[in-house]
Amino acid sequence: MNVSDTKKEFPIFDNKVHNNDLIYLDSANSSQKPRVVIDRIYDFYTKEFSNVGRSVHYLAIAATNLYENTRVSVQKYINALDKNEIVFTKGATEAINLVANTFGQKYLEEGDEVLLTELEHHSNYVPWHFLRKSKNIKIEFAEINNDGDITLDSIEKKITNKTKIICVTHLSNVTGAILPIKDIAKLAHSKGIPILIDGCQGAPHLKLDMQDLDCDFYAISGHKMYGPTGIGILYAKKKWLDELPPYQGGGGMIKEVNKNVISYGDLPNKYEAGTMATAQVIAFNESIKFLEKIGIDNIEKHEKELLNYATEILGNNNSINIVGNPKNKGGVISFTIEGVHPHDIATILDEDGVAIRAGHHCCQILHQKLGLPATARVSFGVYNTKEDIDQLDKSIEKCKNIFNLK
Amino acid sequence: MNVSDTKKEFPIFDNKVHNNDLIYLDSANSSQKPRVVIDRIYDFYTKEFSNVGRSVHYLAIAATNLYENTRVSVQKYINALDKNEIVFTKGATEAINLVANTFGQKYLEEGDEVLLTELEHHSNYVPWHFLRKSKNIKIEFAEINNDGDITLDSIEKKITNKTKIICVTHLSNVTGAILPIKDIAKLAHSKGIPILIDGCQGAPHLKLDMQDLDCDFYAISGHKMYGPTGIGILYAKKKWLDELPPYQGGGGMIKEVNKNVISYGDLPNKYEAGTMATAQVIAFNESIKFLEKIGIDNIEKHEKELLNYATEILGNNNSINIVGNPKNKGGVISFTIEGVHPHDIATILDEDGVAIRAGHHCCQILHQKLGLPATARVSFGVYNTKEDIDQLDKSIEKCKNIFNLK
Amino acid sequence: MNLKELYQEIILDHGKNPRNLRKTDNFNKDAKGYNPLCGDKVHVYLKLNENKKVEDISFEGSGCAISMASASIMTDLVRGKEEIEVKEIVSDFLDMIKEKNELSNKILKDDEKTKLMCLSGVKKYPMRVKCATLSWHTLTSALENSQITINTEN
Amino acid sequence: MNLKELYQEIILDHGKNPRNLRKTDNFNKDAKGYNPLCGDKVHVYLKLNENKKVEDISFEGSGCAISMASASIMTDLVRGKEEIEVKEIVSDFLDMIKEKNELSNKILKDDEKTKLMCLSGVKKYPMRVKCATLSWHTLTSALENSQITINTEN
Ligand SMILES: Cc1ncc(COP(=O)(O)O)c(C=O)c1O
Ligand SMILES: Cc1ncc(COP(=O)(O)O)c(C=O)c1O
Repeated sequence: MNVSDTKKEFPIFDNKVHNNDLIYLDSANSSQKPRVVIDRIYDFYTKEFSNVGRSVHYLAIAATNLYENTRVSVQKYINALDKNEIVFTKGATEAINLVANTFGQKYLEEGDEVLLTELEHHSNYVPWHFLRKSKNIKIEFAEINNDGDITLDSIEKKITNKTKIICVTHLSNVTGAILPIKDIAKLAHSKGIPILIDGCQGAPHLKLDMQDLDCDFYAISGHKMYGPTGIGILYAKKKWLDELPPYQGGGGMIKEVNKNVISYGDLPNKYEAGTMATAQVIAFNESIKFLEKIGIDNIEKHEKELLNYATEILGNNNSINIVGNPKNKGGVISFTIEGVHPHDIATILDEDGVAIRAGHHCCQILHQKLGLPATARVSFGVYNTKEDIDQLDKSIEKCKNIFNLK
Repeated sequence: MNVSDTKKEFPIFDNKVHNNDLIYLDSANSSQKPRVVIDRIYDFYTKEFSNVGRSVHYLAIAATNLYENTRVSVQKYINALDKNEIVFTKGATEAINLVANTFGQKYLEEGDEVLLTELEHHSNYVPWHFLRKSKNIKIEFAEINNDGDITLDSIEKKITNKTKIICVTHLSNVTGAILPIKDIAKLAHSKGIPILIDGCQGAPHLKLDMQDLDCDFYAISGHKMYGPTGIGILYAKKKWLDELPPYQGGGGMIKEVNKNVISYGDLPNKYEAGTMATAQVIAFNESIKFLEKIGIDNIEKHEKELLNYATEILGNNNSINIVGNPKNKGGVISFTIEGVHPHDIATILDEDGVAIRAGHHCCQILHQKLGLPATARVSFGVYNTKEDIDQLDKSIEKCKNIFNLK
Repeated sequence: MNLKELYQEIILDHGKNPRNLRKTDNFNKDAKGYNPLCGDKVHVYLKLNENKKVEDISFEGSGCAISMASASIMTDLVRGKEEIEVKEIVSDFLDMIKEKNELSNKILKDDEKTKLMCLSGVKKYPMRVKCATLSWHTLTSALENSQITINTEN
Repeated sequence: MNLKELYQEIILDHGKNPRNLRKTDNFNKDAKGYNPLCGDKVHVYLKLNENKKVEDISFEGSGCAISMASASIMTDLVRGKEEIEVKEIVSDFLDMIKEKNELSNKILKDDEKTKLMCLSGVKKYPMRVKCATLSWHTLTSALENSQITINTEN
């Protein structure tokens, strides 16, 4: 598949928005879905639907196999050692909550420290905050430099002998900064500290190799990765999944139950209580195949080109201030226009069919640090083209006109 | 819509299983999906997809409205006072975990008691067991009588001044027993104890009126209610949702975040952290409309007829032993055949396209009590017909033949 | 074109140079408003005299053109009014934004109403209604002296 | 018809009247097996003599026709064999159930192999393979004296 043709694979672009073509520049929020994924959901429900794992009839057996096939596909895609290192959740937020809750229960005590960064999304902060309240732990934040970057140094500075886990984003959903995960993992492990990666923005855009990154936990959102809503993935090294307690309790995650004691199932069941998002997990296999077909190298290259092109165009616009200038950057640009509030920008762009996001992007810590109550953000997916950015540029001009800016 | 025509609304029945028509008698496990629901998912992804609540562009606004529309539909369907009493979860299991976790955090202390029944599904036991381990609470079980029924009396007997919450199923997924929820709520409230209803089997088959039942919490599985997988509902009286702490932390559920403190959003956001199962919630609105179109009275009547017919046919079969004989019973029949293990029954029936379930149905406590390691179970949905039961009967005969039984 | 209706000159002017963006000395009523999704914030300060008349009103905060303009116009129009009149204006404005086509109060003069009607462009932008109403809800809360932070999310 | 292959007379016979369904006196090896999804349980008891020969083997448990027949046939066939031979039979059986068409060990006699091949009908029933293999995995575990309960879910 040629990456320049991918727009055709997404039925959403056959629709008009306010009578204009849809220019979707909000993929960091959620990506659009390729036809293969949508069709898979449709086919599963119309031809093959059953709950997994629990019944021995034909449909149930087929569904169970399909469900487990996705686990193997994900395992291979991210190069995990064992298929049981893949836990399905309802989203990345749940994946991080799962780790914070179970790791917190087992390993954190009063006075212990969890090290985050100022770039973290609320989903990689609030779950740790819960432990601050319940267990009296401390939360430290590695600080960004003037470029909106997190360096290895800024992490190292905040590590103490109380640091019990380090939790960082792979790719900032505001500045686009790509963090040196591999180095952070090395540093952390040299001090015996596990690391969790919030991979929401990394997974759809970067090559994922768990053996190379060597992180302990990696959280993924399906819906940002050309997959259905309601599915996420927690990758965790097997030793952690073996050692940590279960997160939610219910059907399917038990071994034996009686009135006094309960023993829990083996992996992968232990962390998958209740009926899971069967159809979504099964359809997510198509998302993985779709990404594999294009090839992550092609995706990285394509998005880098878009980033460079957009940076040049927006950079040439005097009224625009791009937020952050990280050394290693993914397909996300946040910006402000002097004299126009980001929400007004978003509304005006929307009238032309250009969908961007405005606000704090669930990163209030970062916005406080930058002294900005809100920013406007464009973010790329496989379906974006240079023409999309040309239209963005035109619509920004319109915006300046309306606000009487030069 | 005439209930006898509903099979046509379900595309799955256009398919063959082992060259036979599919006779789906496993709805207590998960129901099949009507075309309107499947189409809604398809249309949403192909024409309208966006994340909800976070962006101000056209698609995001539309998705947010659709998402909130489902909340209102559910509110009306179950007669809740306020739309913010409806919390979307990934399933009933998560809904119960949410209550156990947050209620446990806030109100349970060492020595306190949680009262369940012997009919409970693991999903309404394991989450409470977690509190037994972490908080040293006690779990009591109201006992079934000889008919496999839970009476008000058996509940009353186990209430002590340490009982802090009573958690019971609405309709047993094994014996089909319908519990006297309204009376249990009255009894519990007269002693100042809140009650949680596991409504997994109640919601798809019984009239739901939260004002009439007057329960504090009611948990629902979308996928058993002709809805997509990956969505569940927690109904909770507003005062509880206001008082209890949040469950998962992340984007969307906060008000203000800084490095030291975090304040949480108002309802309904407080309990909906991270990107929710947007498409599933939106499509679930069609499930509700589908149920409303048929009418719950017609559904109850239809399923009662099927139950009576099946009970008569199976009851006339000397080899069959029906499990339990509750006074008030829903469309679930569990049975054993002397000399044929339930798994063998299920395999043989499956060859004829008859899908049933065999095992402990996530109710090990009950099976231990009954002295049965496993049972075979048939359960009904709107699409079942008397012909389905005739085929069931034939296939059971075949099963007896294979095992050389009279 | 709807955008022209939304961003009328008067809105752009008030948005850019909001009137009464300061803190009233010796205010005796105040309240905070917040929109958690977009981060808009407003803090309204009131000084009611012994006759329950608005001696001064001001606000602090940050937000988009719509929310700043709305707060600016609002504070301009209610200064000097009696508390009971303020309440009527507020509820008339909110009704207009929600459903009605015009303002029906007998307190404001015609040119004042025209000014206020400039905000009616948001009716075509459901997500922006909150921007226009935040300061008004906050004013109500200040008058009621309620301690709750107004949250336009719900 | 596949069902006929699955439920051959010999399976039904062993399923209904399992041989060696008891507990060996003075056993010196044992292990438990469990299938959490269907509730099948088996407990295998072994008595190895000083020459590492199976002096006695028995089992307790409950389950479907396939799992009971499999345990019954297994215990019949390995009695009297050396430990090393038992291991070979087990792995040959498991290979056959998984992928191979026949048994290749040189330990069992032809009629014994025929008996064992009666279990090959499960190959067409993926969900039932676990029923056929549970007791065999449990036997391995008993020989290894591992303390882990065998769980055929994975
Ligand atoms: C009575 C009962 N409770 C709880 C559950 C769990 O529901 P879910 O698996 O959808 O979370 C089920 C379904 O398996 C059930 O039948
Ligand atoms: C960096 C980052 N982390 C976490 C999340 C939360 O992911 P989800 O909402 O899918 O649970 C997001 C997406 O909003 C994100 O961009």
